[in-house]
Amino acid sequence: MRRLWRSVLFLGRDSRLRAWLKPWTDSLNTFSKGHQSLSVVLGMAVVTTVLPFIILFPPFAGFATQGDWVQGFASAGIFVLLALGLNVVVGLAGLLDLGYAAFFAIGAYSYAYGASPFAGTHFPFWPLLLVGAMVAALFGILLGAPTLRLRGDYLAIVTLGFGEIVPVVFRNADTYTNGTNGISGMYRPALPVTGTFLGLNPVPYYITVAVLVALAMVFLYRIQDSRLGRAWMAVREDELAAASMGINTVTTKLLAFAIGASTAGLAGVFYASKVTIISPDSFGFTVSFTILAMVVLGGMGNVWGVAAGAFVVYEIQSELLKQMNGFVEHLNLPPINLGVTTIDLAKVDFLQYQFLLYGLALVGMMLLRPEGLFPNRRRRAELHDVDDAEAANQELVEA
Amino acid sequence: MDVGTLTQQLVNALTLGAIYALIALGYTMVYGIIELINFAHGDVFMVGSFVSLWLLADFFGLRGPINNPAELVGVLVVAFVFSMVVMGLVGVVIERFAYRPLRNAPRLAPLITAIGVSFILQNIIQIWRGPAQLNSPQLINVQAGFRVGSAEVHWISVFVIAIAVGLIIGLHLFISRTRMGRAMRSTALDREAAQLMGVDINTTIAVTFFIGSALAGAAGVVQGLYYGYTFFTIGFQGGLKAFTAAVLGGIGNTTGAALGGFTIGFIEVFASQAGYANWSEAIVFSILILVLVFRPTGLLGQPTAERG
Amino acid sequence: MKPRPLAFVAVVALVASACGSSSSTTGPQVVKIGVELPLSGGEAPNGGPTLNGIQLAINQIQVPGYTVQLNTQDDAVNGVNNPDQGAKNIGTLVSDSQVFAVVGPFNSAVAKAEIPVSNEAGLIQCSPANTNSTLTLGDPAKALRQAHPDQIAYVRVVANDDFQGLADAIIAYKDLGKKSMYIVDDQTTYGKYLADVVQAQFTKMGGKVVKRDGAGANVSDYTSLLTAAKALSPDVVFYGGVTSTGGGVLRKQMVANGMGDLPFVGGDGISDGAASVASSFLNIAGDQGDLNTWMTTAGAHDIPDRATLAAAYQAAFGKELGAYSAAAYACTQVYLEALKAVGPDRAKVRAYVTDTTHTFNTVLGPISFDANGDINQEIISYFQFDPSTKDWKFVRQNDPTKA
Amino acid sequence: MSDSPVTPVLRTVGLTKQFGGLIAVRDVDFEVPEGSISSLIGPNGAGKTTLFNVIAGLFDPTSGYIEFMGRRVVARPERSWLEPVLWMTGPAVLGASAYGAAVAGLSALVVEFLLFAALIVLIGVLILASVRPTWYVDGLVRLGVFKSARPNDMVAAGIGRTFQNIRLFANMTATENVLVGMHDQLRQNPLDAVLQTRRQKREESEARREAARWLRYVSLRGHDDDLARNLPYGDQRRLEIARALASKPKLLLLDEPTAGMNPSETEAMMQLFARIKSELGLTILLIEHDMRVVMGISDRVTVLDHGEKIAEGAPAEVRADTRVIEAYLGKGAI
Repeated sequence: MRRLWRSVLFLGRDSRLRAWLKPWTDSLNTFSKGHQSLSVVLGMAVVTTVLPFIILFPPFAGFATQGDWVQGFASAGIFVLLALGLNVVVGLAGLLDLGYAAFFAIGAYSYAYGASPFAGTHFPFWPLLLVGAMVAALFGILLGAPTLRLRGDYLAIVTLGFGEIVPVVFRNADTYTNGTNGISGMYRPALPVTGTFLGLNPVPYYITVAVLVALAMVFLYRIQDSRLGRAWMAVREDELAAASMGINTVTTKLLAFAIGASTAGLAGVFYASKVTIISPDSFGFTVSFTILAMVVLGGMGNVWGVAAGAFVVYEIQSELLKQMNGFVEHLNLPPINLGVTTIDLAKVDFLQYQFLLYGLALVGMMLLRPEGLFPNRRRRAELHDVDDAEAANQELVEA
Repeated sequence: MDVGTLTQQLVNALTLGAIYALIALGYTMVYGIIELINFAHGDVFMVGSFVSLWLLADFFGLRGPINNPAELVGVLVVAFVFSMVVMGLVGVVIERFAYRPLRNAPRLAPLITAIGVSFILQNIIQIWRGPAQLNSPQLINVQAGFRVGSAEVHWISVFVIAIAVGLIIGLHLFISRTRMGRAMRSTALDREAAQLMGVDINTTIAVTFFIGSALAGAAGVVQGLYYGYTFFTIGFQGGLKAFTAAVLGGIGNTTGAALGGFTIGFIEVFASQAGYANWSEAIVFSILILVLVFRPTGLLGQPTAERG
Repeated sequence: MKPRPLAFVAVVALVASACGSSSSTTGPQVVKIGVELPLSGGEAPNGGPTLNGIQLAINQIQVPGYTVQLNTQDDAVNGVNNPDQGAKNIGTLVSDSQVFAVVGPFNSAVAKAEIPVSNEAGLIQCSPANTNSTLTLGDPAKALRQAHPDQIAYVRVVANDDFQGLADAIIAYKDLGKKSMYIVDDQTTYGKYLADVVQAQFTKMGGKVVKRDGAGANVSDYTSLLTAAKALSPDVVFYGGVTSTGGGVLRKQMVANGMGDLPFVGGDGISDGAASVASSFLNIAGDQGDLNTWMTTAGAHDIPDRATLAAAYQAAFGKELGAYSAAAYACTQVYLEALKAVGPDRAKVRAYVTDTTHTFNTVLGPISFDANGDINQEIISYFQFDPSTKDWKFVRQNDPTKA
Repeated sequence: MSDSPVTPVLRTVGLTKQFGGLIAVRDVDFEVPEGSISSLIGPNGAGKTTLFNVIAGLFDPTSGYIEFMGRRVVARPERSWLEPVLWMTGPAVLGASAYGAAVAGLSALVVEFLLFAALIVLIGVLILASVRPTWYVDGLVRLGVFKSARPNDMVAAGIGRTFQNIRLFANMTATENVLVGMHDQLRQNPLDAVLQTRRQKREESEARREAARWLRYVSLRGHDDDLARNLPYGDQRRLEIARALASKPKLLLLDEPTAGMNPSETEAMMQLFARIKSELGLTILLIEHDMRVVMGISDRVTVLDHGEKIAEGAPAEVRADTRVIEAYLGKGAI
């Protein structure tokens, strides 16, 4: 059964497809090993170019038009950024953060203060990206400094608390945040060539977010292979031994927090500039959870995996489940006769079952593939026992 | 604030705290034994309130207070037993299918299934009873009570506090006095060692889930009796607060969970009294963060010795 | 077992054929009205009846030469209305070339994300439910129309909260003659704004607000708030919010805490049917809580032919008319009239609808829109609970600024 | 001991460690002379590993202190509540004066300035508290907040260690394990990593070369890219030593380095220790049960029993000590 699912997900090591692709993947691997940043940029470029065309074909074309898809991809990019940032905290440093949306909110409000009629300011978008990231990082440090000494689960609840506090503050500090109304009419980004971005044309946003994601990925890959990245891994593996090897665990974790938060800040700024309205209700617990689910489903610790996980979950949530009704009607399936009752799928309102399907997807995914869709090799080794670990080792040697 | 209002608020705080404590116990028990933050627990409480709603309103056809004491006691006993057993079984089923297969997976995997289960439970209830608040029969007349000075204490409050305290004491006795309780404690301390000593781990964990979920079921009945309504989203916020209570008290510690529940009840009530109801979550969580920063194991938690 | 690639291919083929077969054009031209409402999760009771109103209108009214269909988009993500999703949905509707006008959104926060997009595209939106004043008035509204400041593309058929709040204050101060008020809002954009207006107007009239609390959807225990408020002895309570965030529960707990005798006033958020309707405000508040309650709705109750509309609605959907079904019906009527007059050209429809000189015949009566997109008949309807029918009883309707 | 021929690298003074009611280490004074191989022996439960952990900064001593290279080591909070209180006082004073200024009717500029200052001080102190530069720690020691060091401070001071039950980073490769050991030696910062500065690239490649050198030094060949968990037991021990050596310690703490090894492996290990001493000039302190190792390579032996030091001296002296024999074989043995 397990084997079957692995093949279905066509990512298992035993699939024939994989064997067939091996020569190509091998040479790709060698290339990416030597030119990591370049290969990330190239990879993102390929993905960014190909995505808008893939969706011209069925079954994707059945859901929505190309414009809608690209619009959705631009929003999905926000979540990819968020997942990449959370991956640093959860996947690399092994800290459970349940209030990650707070930093997203902080980034978004930073943009609102920098470029909205409410604040009466209009700074350009690009430097504000940096400002938002820095403000979020600062709050990450402020939260982390006193709390990172706590044991894992206590840290989780502290972050959860922080995630609840931030929207409450934004909601109630009316004078500064316009309260529940939120801040609207944010100015859109502008570039010398294209002029101000338009709400109707998702392409500039899409490209911008792709560039941001590519940058974030390059940076994260580089950090992962540095002193700090190794320290994160060591702290995750064995905090005590890590400390005994000279790693200041608190500073190391704090940096994970700060870098994770700054990525969320970046995403927040972009989000605010795209949606042009932010309100405290957009940054609740559900958002934190969704991002966490994206990271875990994608495969903690693996940059590409997490990005893919975020993308897939976002598309399921906001495209597939939403368009399910129309899609099933299109299929023209005959009613299913169960004897006692007949189920006509075309008449079922799938919107009603959205949560149920999402929940089942989460549970099923975890039961069948707890290491995520695209697991980090090390992480998979932790999960499966010796034989798999040896295989993983083998892969490492080959790579 | 006059003495009457103060007394009244104390009673309110105790009542609210009692409900939080009941839910918090389930969190803390499950965490104590398998170190899983069972995010679906809040929704078990929510489903419990719907199960008791079904029993009382649809099955018994009750609408309002019952005035005959004997009948009232009879119905209440049936309601509590039914809801607790049903929810206990639901808890066991959830454990069996969503958590047990992942017992050796990384810690985050069962957390995600917990979130998934939470979504599933909410959606099932939403499909079953619709996405709106529903009236729940208040069997005990909520206006009946007695006066303490200038304060009005309602019998329902006394009842809720008594139920919670009774169940907490019962649970405490169960854990400290019975064989199963000992098995639970030893499993919590060291699962492998317990297994070697002949403890059946699967049964022990299942029993833990049964008891924790049954307590949430009891809290669900209380929700209906005390507030007179239920809603498919109450599990989420109630669960969050209860979880906070469990951590505040020292997670894994049942007495601590009760203490944490009452503490949060007090904080919320007095935040409301002071006119900061809209800030109450921020206040609760700020206090939580401060407590954890200065006393990292919670109020009653034992510091865990690190093994070098 | 082995994976079955054939099944996958079959599905793909099926989809492909399904897509191919749907594009045949003969007979009347197919045009679409976009619908942008929250339809799933906890939002379903809001969006559902509104969508039904639109459906009913296009079923009943034929425009010669055109087949009018709907392109329906849901802006709820994880069961809660979501501005980002709303903006995306408007993008989707804009890119559907058959869509010539949009009915929606339902929530003001979503509207704030959508107005800039529809304004940019010149695609007209008509909201049957947005009452937040800042959507059409003042600097905040200007900020939403940055693309074409002089070409509004958003109108609404309900009066804004400034009018409704004034009407609620009038009920408390003038009708009931109460002087000290306790206000609870539900921490939503709608509830808080309405409560703010009531607080300001009540104070202006000479009343006193003794306490003001905010308690969101997550609050299920109002006991402590009520205990604190009781000590200040208010003589009227106003609730700014909707039933699902706690209106009925608040009233119910007022009864339990001995405050059931106080009159209770609310906005259109608690206008959701008779006591017999499950989950309505009156149902949750309970028999003793129903008494002494007053409520207002934005828009005229005495519409020319309410009974016929309600009957048709009942026949089509088996339910009572929703709070915004008639308004959604009216929005659709406006569009169908524009379609008949100028055809399905977006720019022409937009210009036709926003032309302040045009008057539209709708179920709400003859209406027109002012330069900001607000409806000309800013009528508020006043209701009071009627113990004999266990339902809201219509008292009167007027423009509260002129009353 | 005052009559040590060489200056001590490490000296504990009245060191006591208590866990609840159990006193694991009681009032131990001992010294490790520079350039020596010293052993710590004693029956099971004598408190050897506890003493190690206190020296390595894992536990605070209940009383007493440690001197390393003639300097008392401190960095861990003694009155942990005091540090946050200190964080808060500055901002609180500023905040209160801002409030006072507002009440006194001073200009809004003054009030805002004070509030802003309070915020900046708070942020500054929090950052200091998490980064903890030496001067901040020194200040805290003066105020009585801090006591002993954290493990990473001890590594920075020059103490490397291995663990009794191997604690490698199991899912990292051998090279990566050693690179983690070099953590304190590397000077790159995250910005270097992000921008891939020339410094970063040079340092990384040098570090990798050095890591390979350390692996070969402990005779681990051809396993550089193997995951630590997949190495054979003896190699894991060696890898742990390589990892400890990579931090360039002056004193190396080895906790039962030959446990579970056969005689020939043990022999190889002993040779390694001798090389470390002679070639690298390190001082070694080891816990050992195998008396052949202890007697074969130690310059000095300290015996613990029930947390107390019962004998100390050259191997031969200790072997003859009656209390030691008693401790090992029981009272009746004499």
